[in-house]
Amino acid sequence: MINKVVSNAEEAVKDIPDNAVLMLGGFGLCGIPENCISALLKTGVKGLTCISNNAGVDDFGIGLMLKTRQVKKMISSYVGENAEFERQLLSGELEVDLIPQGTLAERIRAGGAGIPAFYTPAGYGTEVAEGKETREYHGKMYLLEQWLKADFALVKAWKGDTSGNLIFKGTARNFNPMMAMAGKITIAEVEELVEPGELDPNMIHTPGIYVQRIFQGKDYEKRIEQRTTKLK
Amino acid sequence: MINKVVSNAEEAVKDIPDNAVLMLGGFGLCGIPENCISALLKTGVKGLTCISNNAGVDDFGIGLMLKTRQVKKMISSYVGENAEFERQLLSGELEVDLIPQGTLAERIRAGGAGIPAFYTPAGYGTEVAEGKETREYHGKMYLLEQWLKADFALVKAWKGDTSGNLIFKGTARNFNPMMAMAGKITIAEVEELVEPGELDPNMIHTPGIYVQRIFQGKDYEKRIEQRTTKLK
Amino acid sequence: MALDKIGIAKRIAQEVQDGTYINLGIGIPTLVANFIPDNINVVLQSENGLLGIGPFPDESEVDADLINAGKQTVTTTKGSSLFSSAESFEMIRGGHVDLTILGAMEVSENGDISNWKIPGKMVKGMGGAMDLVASAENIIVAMQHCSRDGESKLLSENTLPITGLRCVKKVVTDMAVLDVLPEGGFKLLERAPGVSVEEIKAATAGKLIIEGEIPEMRI
Amino acid sequence: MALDKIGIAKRIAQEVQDGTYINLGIGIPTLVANFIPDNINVVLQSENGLLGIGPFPDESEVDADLINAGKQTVTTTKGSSLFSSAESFEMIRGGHVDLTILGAMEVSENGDISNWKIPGKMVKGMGGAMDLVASAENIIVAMQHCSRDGESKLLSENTLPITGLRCVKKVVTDMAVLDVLPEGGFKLLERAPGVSVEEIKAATAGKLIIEGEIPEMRI
Repeated sequence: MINKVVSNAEEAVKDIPDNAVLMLGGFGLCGIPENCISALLKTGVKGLTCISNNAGVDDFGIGLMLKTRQVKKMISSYVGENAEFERQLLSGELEVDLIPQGTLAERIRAGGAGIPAFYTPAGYGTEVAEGKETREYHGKMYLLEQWLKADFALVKAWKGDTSGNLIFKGTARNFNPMMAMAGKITIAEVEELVEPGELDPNMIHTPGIYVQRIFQGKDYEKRIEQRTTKLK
Repeated sequence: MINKVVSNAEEAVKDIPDNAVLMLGGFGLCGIPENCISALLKTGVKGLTCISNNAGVDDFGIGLMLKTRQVKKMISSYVGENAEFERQLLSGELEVDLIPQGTLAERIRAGGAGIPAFYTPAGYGTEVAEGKETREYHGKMYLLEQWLKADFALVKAWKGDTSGNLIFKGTARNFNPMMAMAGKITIAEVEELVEPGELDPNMIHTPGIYVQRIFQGKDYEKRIEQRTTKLK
Repeated sequence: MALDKIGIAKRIAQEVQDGTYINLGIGIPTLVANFIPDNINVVLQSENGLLGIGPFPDESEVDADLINAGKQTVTTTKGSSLFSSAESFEMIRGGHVDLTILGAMEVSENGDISNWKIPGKMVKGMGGAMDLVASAENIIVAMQHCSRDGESKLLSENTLPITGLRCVKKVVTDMAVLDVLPEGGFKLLERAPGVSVEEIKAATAGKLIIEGEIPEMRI
Repeated sequence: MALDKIGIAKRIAQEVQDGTYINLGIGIPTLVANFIPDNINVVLQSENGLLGIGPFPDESEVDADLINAGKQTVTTTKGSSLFSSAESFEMIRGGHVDLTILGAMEVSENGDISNWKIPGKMVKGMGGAMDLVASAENIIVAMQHCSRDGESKLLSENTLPITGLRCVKKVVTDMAVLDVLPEGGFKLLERAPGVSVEEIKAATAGKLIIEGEIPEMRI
């Protein structure tokens, strides 16, 4: 097996240059690459294009990178929980591509899977369709959408082995597996790093072939946006 | 949870009509729906279109249905191991669409995933491309390929629960997960049928939503085509 | 008296059929889960990647790695499965989810829906809504009949950016239950308790079709 | 003396670089795995759905549910992963596999390859070969220099149905190692032990480029 281990987040992201295109896993604050984001705040890299379903919240996740103005452009599906994101969007300070969530997921998967374009029904008849080819199949209208790729994909997994195999936990899986596929360099941070052979080959979510760098993260906060519990 | 259990293979396939389009999981003889194939030999249904990567061997798997002339058309990627298949193909007795394996897998996945068409590089410049649209993306030529769906998908899993969740074993997974997605009615036969809650939700390969009928199979032969062992 | 959110959710719960897979949007739709009768077996899908959403957790069960599409902590149930967001939308786009219930800012008499943006003022983003409304066979909208300013949200034609065309099959509001007819028009099916047909007429800007006696909802 | 299959496999093994992912076709390519030096770390992909092919099993380890693309029983190694055939071709099509080694019936001086059909006589089917040759950055063909009838298999233009256009980068035969040049032509790099340049010339129907001394292979 091929060893992909780097020592920590700083080591993993140090060569990410200004104006790079990044993918960052996570849905809301669930399953985001916390350690990599912290490291990017330290390197101070600028002009980033960030592909991520959300942009964190004002004081956590990608929201922190919006505050420091390291992000030039966001490609996302939902702004909802982030006032600073919405403000920068409405004021035009931040370039934003809003993409339907399923189309975003599929475009990323297509980037990883060598499918340059595909038809999807999402967004037909809406402003998302502007400038896009449409076609009818079986009596229904579809849009032609193209793949998305990234210079670096930053993903967060639950467990990983030194050869890059990843297992996610719960709904923290979300966009991480597709992004791992679509990154030219994929950096995986994991809560628990183990030796090859310790993970069941039949239960790997992301095969190691997609991961170029892996490290065991630390001090995970795993902040919860909407802590909701049973009514007593 | 929704209970999908039927009593056995005969019950599961009894309403498959003449001229139905079927998908059958498996790669070679690995992971094929043995029980369903046996039951189809008994019902004697005719004029079938079978979508399956291979067609078994002369005396096992889909090969048995070729002998009984129940199959009108095969949609496959490889004929290699089946002399009767190759004979019927060359003599014109059997209609055959040969499709690159990755395109076959992706077309089936597309059928399940609501993607009516996509671009792939496989087969460009070959007879597979005849009559198909081509387009250049990023300096490379691609073919436009369309989804595949089936009236019935017959899949074989290792473990399943009564709500249709499936786990495959080893390389017996192969085409089974995509076919489960692309069948209007998906019938799953499993080696071990358990109650909901017994399988780890994080380790399900095929979510139950794709499965309409499930039963515990019996008398699995699991024949090996190329028994190859270490040189002593 | 017009229904509150709970009332709307209760009424929509009556539309839920046994043995189906359902996607519930954020807000009122999420509440529907609480009112599905015990003898109705359904599986709830969360588009971030969960099939089989369980009840909210006890304090001790709270898991940051297990949330619904509204970012609320949830649990799994027996028979749940977890998957990526790409796989989640395979299910949605592929037509495997039987029913989608979601909120809206506007619905037109043709079944067009708007729910993601007010130009210059507010952008939430479409999230999974555009995929859901472009894919689901059966779509029910849960919303207030009028905006806070008293403007009707059931229109001839939407004024806000569209989320999806000709997709809404039924609308349940605080005032009424209405079918959206394939040929266009809101067909009034039921009134909220104490709400008159005249009040509904006044609150509906789009084409309203009223045939015979309109019964009160039974909740 | 021309190489046997083992010899071809041994020579190709020298092309394998450390830290790469490799897909080996059926036949001679499968044999290559046996000759990769211990200090070279590679991962072998099997397109039916396995990354990290291990050695053939002991009798006691034989598992019908674990085969390679040639339908042979295999094992996993530490760090292996299993997946569906769709996921397998995501890897292949997405360019994640670094090197593909496969057999051929014909290769043209432009790098076209034919290996799946002889019209009217034989149809094996393309299996995964069309996806592999359309996707991989680096493709090495392992084959006999001539057919059993003595006809050259290195041609100006292929006579058999094409598997992929302009994709083969290198050919290793029983007689020679040749690069396929981007501008067209087989550039002779090495001779099999005891095989002369004249013999290779005579056995090569396509454009053959010979510059300077051609060394013997070291195997």
